[in-house]
Amino acid sequence: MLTKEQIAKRIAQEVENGQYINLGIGIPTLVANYIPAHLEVVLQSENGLLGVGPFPKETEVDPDLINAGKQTITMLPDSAIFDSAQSFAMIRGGHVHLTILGAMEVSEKGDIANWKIPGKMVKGMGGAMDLVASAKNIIVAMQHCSKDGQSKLLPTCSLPLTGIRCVKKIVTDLAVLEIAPNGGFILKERAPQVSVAEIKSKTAGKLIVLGEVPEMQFN
Amino acid sequence: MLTKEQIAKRIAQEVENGQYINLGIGIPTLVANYIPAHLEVVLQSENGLLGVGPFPKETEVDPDLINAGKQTITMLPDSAIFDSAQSFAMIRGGHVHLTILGAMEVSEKGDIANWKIPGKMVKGMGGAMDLVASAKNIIVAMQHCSKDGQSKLLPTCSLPLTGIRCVKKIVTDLAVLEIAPNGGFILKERAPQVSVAEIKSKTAGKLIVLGEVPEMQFN
Amino acid sequence: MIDKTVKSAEDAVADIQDGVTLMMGGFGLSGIPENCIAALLKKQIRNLTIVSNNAGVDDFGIGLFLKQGMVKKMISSYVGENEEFERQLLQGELEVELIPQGTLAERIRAGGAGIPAFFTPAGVGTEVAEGKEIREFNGKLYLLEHALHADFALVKAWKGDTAGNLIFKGTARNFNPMMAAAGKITIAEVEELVPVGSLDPNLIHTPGIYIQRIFQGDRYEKRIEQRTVSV
Amino acid sequence: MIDKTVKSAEDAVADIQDGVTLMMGGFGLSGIPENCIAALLKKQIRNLTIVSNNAGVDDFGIGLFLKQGMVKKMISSYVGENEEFERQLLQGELEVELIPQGTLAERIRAGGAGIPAFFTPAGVGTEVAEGKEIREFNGKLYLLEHALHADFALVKAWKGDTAGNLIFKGTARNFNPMMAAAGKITIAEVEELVPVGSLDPNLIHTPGIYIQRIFQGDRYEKRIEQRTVSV
Repeated sequence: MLTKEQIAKRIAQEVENGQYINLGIGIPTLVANYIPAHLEVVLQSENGLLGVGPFPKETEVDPDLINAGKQTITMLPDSAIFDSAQSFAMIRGGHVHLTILGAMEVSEKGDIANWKIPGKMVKGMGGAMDLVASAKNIIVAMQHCSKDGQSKLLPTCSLPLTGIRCVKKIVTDLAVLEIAPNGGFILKERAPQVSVAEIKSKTAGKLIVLGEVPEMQFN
Repeated sequence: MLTKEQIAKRIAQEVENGQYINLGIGIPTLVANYIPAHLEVVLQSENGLLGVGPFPKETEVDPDLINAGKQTITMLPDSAIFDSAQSFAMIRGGHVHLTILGAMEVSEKGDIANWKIPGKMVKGMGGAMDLVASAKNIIVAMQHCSKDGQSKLLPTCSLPLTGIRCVKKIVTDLAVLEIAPNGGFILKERAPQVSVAEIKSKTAGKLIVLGEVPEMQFN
Repeated sequence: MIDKTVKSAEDAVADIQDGVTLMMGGFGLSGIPENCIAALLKKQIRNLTIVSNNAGVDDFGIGLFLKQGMVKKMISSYVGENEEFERQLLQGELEVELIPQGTLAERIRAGGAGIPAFFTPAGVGTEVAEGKEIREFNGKLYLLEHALHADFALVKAWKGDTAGNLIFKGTARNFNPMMAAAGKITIAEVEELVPVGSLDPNLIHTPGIYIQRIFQGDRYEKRIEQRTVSV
Repeated sequence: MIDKTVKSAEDAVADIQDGVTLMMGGFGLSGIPENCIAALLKKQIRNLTIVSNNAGVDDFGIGLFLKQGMVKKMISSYVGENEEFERQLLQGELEVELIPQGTLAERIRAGGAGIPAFFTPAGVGTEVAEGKEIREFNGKLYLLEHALHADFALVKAWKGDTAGNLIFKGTARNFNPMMAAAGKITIAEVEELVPVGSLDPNLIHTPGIYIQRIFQGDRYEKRIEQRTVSV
């Protein structure tokens, strides 16, 4: 089973040179730490910044410079600031190449639920619905099962949806999976020491296993 | 009969303190010269400038600073530059208080035609359709009759329309007229030495005369 | 030059009454109109409808309005930092309309720009789509969303001149420029009020045409929600 | 940092072929991509669809494309400064779609912003409305207008960095920022190409995300259409 850091590390392997990337809160934020140094990419924060730099030193903290998670951040030499309408024009217009975000549930059709638990959590969707409706490539980072052991990879989502037929790839603590064009989770890679049988038993939606499934590789 | 300068001078009396104003090409541009000095107003140029200043001195000419008529201009201390989408957001959103423009024809309903003569002139409407569809107050500056003596104040326009039911007031070389809510040109003022009878004879649309019609006053 | 200066936050908000719709700039606590908030708190008005991306925290920003029971309805995209908010909502004391952040931004922009409605893909297939017109363009589904307007917009900028031209700083810009254009009356508070001619016309973020009143705020606290530093 | 620099105008336009749709920034002759125009003239491509507010003058700007018979269709708001244009149009050699300037600007913005369609009041009751959906909002009529896209957008800025961040100067900004966002491939030519870090992130007009190629142009003529001076 992968740690959160390992999930982030595996997702970082999906990043391509020259990409503009939006990272959600939680595990996705950690991905920034593992992007190979030879790749030139730009991180977008939907509150109005391209070129998100590292967290500031104590002396550099600026309340006028935060990310979408409200954390203090820094800028980079190629940074640009803009307003919220411009930020989502960028996202909606398909200019952001890759969106990495967390999820509570993903369905075998690529539907995603990550914003609301009826009667329990009413925080709001923030920018998630815009992101999943518009990004060209959406990768979900999440635990394969909930804390009480229920699979989060389902035939259909039980929670209110964030978006439909939008997720392309899922990286969990157990596996890397892709959504098949006609539905189903194609098992692409196993976490080290995790068997196909275990992944199968923990995937409530349709799991598609095509030949030998390799173990994830970490350099 | 008024000269073009006098038409501009009479229209300048309509300007109120604090207004943002868009001036069309031709007579409307002249209005800027007659706005009383005690009024603080801001001129908008739809190619992307608020705070249009006077024409530059020969040494100040800047090809990157033109008005919507492509004339070289200057800025003022309160000027702001923006792009074309922002410029028409301003216009469409009703932030410009007053639009003054020329016309080939105006109908008694307040329709205006000023952009096209079929088979003859195909220059395009520029920003005129956006302006007349959105401005709160539209004043037309024009000659009462065409060069061949035909009235330009008509029951209905014969030329392709620029906008419908939008003109509020018309200042011609003969008269000041307002569009009545149910249609018709209400004669508000006569040019010096011009009779109501003459205006009536030169107005093809319905002319409404309510009591004594005063002469225009110029200070 | 038109001078839009008012003396104080109190003067700026003097005619804001019960039941109005307010837009308030800011993302989290960054770029919020602190001085206008303080002045409104003193007025103790009620039944406000507030359009703001977030709802502040329990003891700062719009959270202070919630605590005093001033708010009837919140129109926001994310309100997750506020326990009082959640309590009022679950008790039925507060109406809430949650809107995808990009849709919220674009609806506000549309309000200022005279666009009554537009199509956007955010929310298709979700509860956000309920009751909305859905249309296909080039094989993709979109929802029809309508413009948002407000009686007053309260925005915060870094620098502003007496004609109302504004420059924002960093990510404190966020929703402020769109809201400035969407308010019937827009009040700008700035950290530094400068004479006209001090700002480069080429570098102005919000042209003065959108601003009806401007004043220099004082004692900006600029509270940080997630102070995150690197070691 | 991502480096989007190309060596020359010729390199930048190398893959622009017959029959593509080009957006070209500029209002009149102000803010037009002079170097890209010159490079395309050398390529002698044909059947172009050009989205540009104006069509240049007979011997400068897009007028030069018209003279060489490179243009199949113009999508513009005002083309009144060009005799060759009028001749080609009246002879049926050229297709023209005339669009109200604000609608043109907003359709281009919509293209870059992922908004497939929106409602606008411009053109209601005129021939512009023919064949378009009309809808009433709050007692006023609006037309449904659709987004515009282009295979390539050619824009001109004052300064730009190697990451594609742009700053425009004066009213040469005009249509350039919206077009930058609406091109599948956007080529920016700048008067001064600077290293990243030279431009204030707070004051950038067009963020680099919209730009695929950038180069420093040379010998900008910046011809003036109406040199009007005060005495």
